[in-house]
Amino acid sequence: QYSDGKVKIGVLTDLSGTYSDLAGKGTIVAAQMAIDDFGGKLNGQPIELISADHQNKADIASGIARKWYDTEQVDAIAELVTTAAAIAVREVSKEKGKIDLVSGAASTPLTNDKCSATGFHWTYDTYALANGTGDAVVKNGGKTWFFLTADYAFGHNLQAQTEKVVKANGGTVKGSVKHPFPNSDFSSFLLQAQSSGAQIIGLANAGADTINAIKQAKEFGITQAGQSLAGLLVFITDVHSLGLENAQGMMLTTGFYWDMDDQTRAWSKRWSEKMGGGKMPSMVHAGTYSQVLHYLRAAAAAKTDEGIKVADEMRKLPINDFFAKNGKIRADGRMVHDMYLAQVKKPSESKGPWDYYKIIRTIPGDTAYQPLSESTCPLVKK
Amino acid sequence: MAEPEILLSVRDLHAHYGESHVLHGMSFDVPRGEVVTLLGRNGVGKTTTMRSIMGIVGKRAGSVKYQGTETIGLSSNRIARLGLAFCPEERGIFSSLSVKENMVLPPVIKPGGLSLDEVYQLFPRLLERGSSQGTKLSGGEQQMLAIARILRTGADMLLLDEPTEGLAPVIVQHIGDIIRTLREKGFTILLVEQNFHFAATVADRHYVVEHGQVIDMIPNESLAANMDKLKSYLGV
Amino acid sequence: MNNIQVDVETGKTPTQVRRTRSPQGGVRMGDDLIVETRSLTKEFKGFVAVSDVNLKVRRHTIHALIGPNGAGKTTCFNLVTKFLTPTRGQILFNGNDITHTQPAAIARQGMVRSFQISAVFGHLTVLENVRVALQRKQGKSFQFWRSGECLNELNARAEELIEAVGVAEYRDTPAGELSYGRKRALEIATTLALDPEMLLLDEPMAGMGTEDVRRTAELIRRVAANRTILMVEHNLSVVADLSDTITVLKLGRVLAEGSYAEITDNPEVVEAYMGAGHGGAGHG
Amino acid sequence: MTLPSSVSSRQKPFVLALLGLGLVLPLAVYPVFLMKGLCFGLFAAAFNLLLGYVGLLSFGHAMFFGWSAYVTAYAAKEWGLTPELAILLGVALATALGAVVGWLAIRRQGIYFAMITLALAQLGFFVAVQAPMTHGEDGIQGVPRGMLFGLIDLSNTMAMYYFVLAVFVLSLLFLHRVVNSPFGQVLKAIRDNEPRAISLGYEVTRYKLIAFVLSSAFAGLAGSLKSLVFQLASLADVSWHMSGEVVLMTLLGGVGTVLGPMVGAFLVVAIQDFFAGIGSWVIIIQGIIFVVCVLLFRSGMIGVLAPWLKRRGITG
Amino acid sequence: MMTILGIPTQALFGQLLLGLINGAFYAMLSLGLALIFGLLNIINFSHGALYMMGAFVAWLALNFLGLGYWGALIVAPLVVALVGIVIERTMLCRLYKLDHLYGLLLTFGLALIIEGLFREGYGVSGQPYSVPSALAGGWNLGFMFLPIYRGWVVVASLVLCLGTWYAIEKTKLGAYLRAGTENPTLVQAFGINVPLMITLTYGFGVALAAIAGVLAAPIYQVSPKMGSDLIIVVFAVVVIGGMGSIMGSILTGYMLGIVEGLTKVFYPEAASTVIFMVMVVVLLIKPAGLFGKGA
Ligand SMILES: Nc1ncnc2c1ncn2[C@@H]1O[C@H](COP(=O)(O)OP(=O)(O)OP(=O)(O)O)[C@@H](O)[C@H]1O
Ligand SMILES: Nc1ncnc2c1ncn2[C@@H]1O[C@H](COP(=O)(O)OP(=O)(O)OP(=O)(O)O)[C@@H](O)[C@H]1O
Ligand SMILES: CC(C)C[C@H](N)C(=O)O
Ligand SMILES: [Mg+2]
Ligand SMILES: [Mg+2]
Repeated sequence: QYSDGKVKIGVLTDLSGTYSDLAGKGTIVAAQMAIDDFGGKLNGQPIELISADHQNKADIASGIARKWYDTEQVDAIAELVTTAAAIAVREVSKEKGKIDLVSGAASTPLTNDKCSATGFHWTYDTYALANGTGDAVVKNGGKTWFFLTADYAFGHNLQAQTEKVVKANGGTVKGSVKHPFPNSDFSSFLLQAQSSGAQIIGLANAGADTINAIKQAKEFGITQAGQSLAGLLVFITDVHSLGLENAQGMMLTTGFYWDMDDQTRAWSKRWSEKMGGGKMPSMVHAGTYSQVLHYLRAAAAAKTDEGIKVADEMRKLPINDFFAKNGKIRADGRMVHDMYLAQVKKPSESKGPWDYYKIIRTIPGDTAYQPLSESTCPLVKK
Repeated sequence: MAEPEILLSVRDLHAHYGESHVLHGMSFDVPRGEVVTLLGRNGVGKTTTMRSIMGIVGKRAGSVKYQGTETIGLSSNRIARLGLAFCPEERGIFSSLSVKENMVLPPVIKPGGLSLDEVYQLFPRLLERGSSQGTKLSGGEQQMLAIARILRTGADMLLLDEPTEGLAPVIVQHIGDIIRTLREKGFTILLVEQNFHFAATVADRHYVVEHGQVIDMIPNESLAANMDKLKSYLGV
Repeated sequence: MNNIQVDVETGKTPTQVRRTRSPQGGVRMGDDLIVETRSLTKEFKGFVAVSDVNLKVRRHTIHALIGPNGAGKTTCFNLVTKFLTPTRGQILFNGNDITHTQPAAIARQGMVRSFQISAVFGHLTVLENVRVALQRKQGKSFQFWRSGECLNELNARAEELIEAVGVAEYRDTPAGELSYGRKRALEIATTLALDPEMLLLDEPMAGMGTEDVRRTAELIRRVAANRTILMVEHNLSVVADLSDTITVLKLGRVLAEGSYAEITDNPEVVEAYMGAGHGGAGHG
Repeated sequence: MTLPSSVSSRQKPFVLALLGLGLVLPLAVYPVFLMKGLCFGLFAAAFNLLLGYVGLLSFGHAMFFGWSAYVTAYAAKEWGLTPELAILLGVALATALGAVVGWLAIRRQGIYFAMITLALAQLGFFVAVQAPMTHGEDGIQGVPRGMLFGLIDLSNTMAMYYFVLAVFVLSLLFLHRVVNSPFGQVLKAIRDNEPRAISLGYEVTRYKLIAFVLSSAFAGLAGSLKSLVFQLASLADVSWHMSGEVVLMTLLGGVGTVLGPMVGAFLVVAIQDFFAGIGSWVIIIQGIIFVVCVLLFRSGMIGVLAPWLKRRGITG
Repeated sequence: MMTILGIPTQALFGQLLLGLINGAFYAMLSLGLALIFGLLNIINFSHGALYMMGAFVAWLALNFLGLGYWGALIVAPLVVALVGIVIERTMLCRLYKLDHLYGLLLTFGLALIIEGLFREGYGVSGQPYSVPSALAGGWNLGFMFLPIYRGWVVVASLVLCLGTWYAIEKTKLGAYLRAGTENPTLVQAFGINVPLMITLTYGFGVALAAIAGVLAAPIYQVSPKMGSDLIIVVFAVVVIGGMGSIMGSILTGYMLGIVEGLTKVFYPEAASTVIFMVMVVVLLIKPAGLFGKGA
């Protein structure tokens, strides 16, 4: 039974702010591709897409979500970069019994105390990042750490997760500094990191902040002097804007890389053509495609667009597409799939535009994500 | 004696402030080397006439010729460069400049003006207060400064709008002396005055203004004879 | 004003009172001082604008303050009304020391000033200008919850005042649109609305045409009936005509004091202020 | 800036028509949108009391709006207070903050006043970022609307709407009253010529302070309402962008008019709402609208409309 | 090792120096802003956007014209000044008689448009711009490693600021500018072409912003947001220095850079707020700012 004779998906993302490159318009394109690939119709009902800009603000996000549910007959909201916006939408979705599909936001509360029966977290999270990059770096010998942390929920969350991993692997944390968000001049913080003597400077921030920190570390000769940077959340768009010269050698954890196999290359090429401008998709773009496609499949199987029923169906169906191989959704809403530990190529290794990563290893989904046993989500029966 | 050269000739001058039509066809002449006054009650358009000559009124029409050059349509800086200098009724002292800076602000546009020393000789008080902020001067001192600063510029024609307002009698007399001195030096002066007793001591001729028009011209020598007429014009 | 008041003590109308003491400038008229300054001094960054001035203004007189430009007259005004803080010295009003009182409080004690540059409330109508002053005494000014209608009870008095200064026909015109002379008149009406004991007028005639000067002088004379006025004015005929006592300032100090006749006989004053051919009284 | 005479005092029928519109509009227009407009309209009206009638530009009004929103949200969510109590608490805080900020700022003028209010608001913002109770970026989410007076269930959108409308109308009437009260008359006088007002015996700082406190209290009321409508109080509410937005709304609508701020608020909210879907172009379009408004309608929308309304008032 | 409040003195020196470098940008930007406010009585909200435009012009020149850093240092200010002149001639010049709020609103709108267009065109992540080879590398000062480029920024900004200050305060031009602010009509009636002077001043003010943008390009990313992040801080600098005081805004720029730098050490979370704390304190004690006249 489909309400009002159609299925409607809303992509709510950052179209104008800091995250509009790594998410933004590209996620709308990705969602539209999913709808097209699904055939544009769901059991004879047309599938519609609408989108809006939440400017990374919780209040705007919640306002739009409410309006979509109330007046636009939207059945599911996808993407949701920025944790604050994602949580705001989750509150509304929960109240209205509708589905939210988080791709861009990173923080783990989305699948812990903020979890919901109709809410899903798709592409990556801070736990997986910490677990991937943190673990790899410590095992490569980076035992002592100093954190530059963006002073907001996501940064705190990412630092905390990474600290846990570092300590669990026998490393120590020599200190940390919380920098304002956003921030453009990192020289002072880098100097503090330098004088701490830590081997690794962990960047618990994202986007422009990470980019600037990395550039300036190079400028101040921090890396030459023997300390290494660990970007805990680095998107391919960040690497692109840093340039390989600045980014080479960096380890990072990602949920997707366009140049992994034929499927990923094929999809990415299609996406790139639709986007124009010779860009390649980030993991958030790919994740959005995957989540929308999975939602449609589940809605088709459930033969309804009623939130709870579709959500149940989504948990039942396995996910198998170019983005996630053997992905599955857990009780807490986490979509568990393989993550990849990658290293940024040297300029000499790169054969063309956007040829940026070497995949070092695959981190199997089961070990990449927070074990269900640690989840504080009330939906998880223990 | 030959007819004196007409330095400034105003013909059928109209001026507006927004919607309100203030000058309704002013016409008068200022011969070179004379001191000419505009007399009239409050609000008849004396100041507006001066502002129109300088080109700083919103809308003006008619003809104002200075040394034969038509100035309607010129911007005020161009008009000033022809050799006119204006001392406004509200004095226009700049608070962000010191007294000294106020003094030297108007650019010298031609040779022939007074030197700074000469100016200070006329107004010694301004030298004493030179470093003070312009608008911190007393009302009367500001008036002196406003007159003093345009004497340096070399303009041949000075437009003085109520230069004696708010001045002590002794200074008023002093200003009278200065105007006479300037006249001797060859300056041409257009003067607006409320105090026609004062005007009588300095001027060559008087134009009486009413309702934005010149309604009469009284040469100074026949002022005494025309006193009753003048008093009735001015409502005294 | 129509209701000329009768001096309680003498039973004479104020004009009569003034007559009786005017000829000698009333210097002997005793010690009923309304304002007194003691060694009043004001320095601006090392420049002494007012220096050691002892001013004594007697009740129910018109006291003029004259002097060359920059002598410190306006500064004295500002000090007495506390718009400036004196560097040294003391100010007494009705025997109370007001050296440390706030300007608004001084106004409430009955000493109100006008400004050298005309001061009206440009966006308020003529009637409202006067009502704002009346309202202060009415005591409702903090009542933000009351309707403005309650101010209408002041209209009658306000109309009386604007009638008295001759601007009644502009009752509902915004004050900003009045001509200069009428603004000054309105300012006086507003000041009178406070029914002050003491009025300070800074160059009330400045910039007025001859006809307005005469009208305003008349007005000042009328309102002086049962008040004290301290006035700065350069128009000597007005000063001669109106004032009981004149204080001449020069370079911040008192140069001379006395009646008009006494002042004009003082060669120092003539030299510093009136100038050689002081036909001053003839002006206007 | 000029003070166009108030439109509504002479035009009761017009105001009644507007009120009628307010009553039936939610049947046609999405009520949450209307509520947002009303909340911001109230915010702008409160701000306008200060800018339009005292001539003080506060660049920190988000502080009152935002902190009141936080307190209301916290009280409703964590302590389970009824909405009216939660709002009261928020407004009380805004009033107190207003008294403190006003006391510090009121002696400054022009740009300095604007900047000191901005600076104090930034300190308020800093506290909001750091304090645990505000939950940083996430804000206080999922605020229950609760039962008004224990009787009316505000989670019903229509109930909420009429509640907001009632508060809005009463507040606007009150603000209108303030402007036209004896107190308002003194404010106008102070604005025109402060030294003269002092010389008449008015303690101008006291009047300004009262106006400031009133303004912050109503800004707070608007914030409290907003936090209940959207069930969310967040950093956006206390940031300088919000302070800037209210300036925009007021200027766009028309400073010193009763209806202007409301019109401006609805305009801005509608632009944001209408163009939200087109991404970064929304910002460009917003920019173009500001530029056009400044160049074409300097006195604000109402300033342009007022003569037209007046004409209608005369003919009809 | 000596320490102050638990921080080694050596490290503290480093932080002071870094603060000074940031201050160099504040000084350049607030100087232009103060100049424009001083003369046009307009609070130029688009100053940040034009700073960003300066950086972008440099980047575009490099990528599309092959014009390097040094060329950009000349071309970018010219281009931006031209844009500024067009803005002034077509829009701002209609606002001078109005309250300066309208100027604020208009330039705010322009800032949104300019920023939005660059974001549409080039995304938000920012574009890389490398340090010119002549200025690459750094000096080891013992207590810190100082990139040569940052040293150059400080020197360049000092020269620009002092030069501008001299031109404005010590020459006749400055007196015209200040007088023109107060009473343009009268100054024009003295024979000075005030509209031209105003236009050129606006052009010069935004050209300063553009130079700052080019100087910033190799340090920060060239990104559309780089200006709006900075603008409020720069306002604060101008106000703390005292509106209209050229020297005030220059000195305050450097000083606040240092204060901010120290805050980053002792209480990093407050680094972006400390300027407002300073502003509150300064305005309460000195109502017209540190170097402001009057009051
Ligand atoms: N800026 C203005 N806007 C509108 N009307 C004005 C303006 N300035 C002057 N007026 C009007 O124009 C008329 C002429 O004014 P003007 O100043 O020329 O008179 P005036 O003869 O110089 O008077 P006064 O002796 O008082 O100086 C007056 O009625 C005045 O009200
Ligand atoms: N705020 C101030 N700062 C510095 N100097 C000042 C200040 N106010 C006044 N002065 C100086 O003090 C002196 C006295 O000024 P005041 O205004 O009292 O003169 P006045 O007697 O009223 O003159 P006038 O008749 O010209 O109005 C003047 O020389 C003036 O320059
Ligand atoms: C880095 C971003 C894509 C994620 C965002 N900062 C968050 O809060 O989750
Ligand atoms: Mg005049
Ligand atoms: Mg004086």
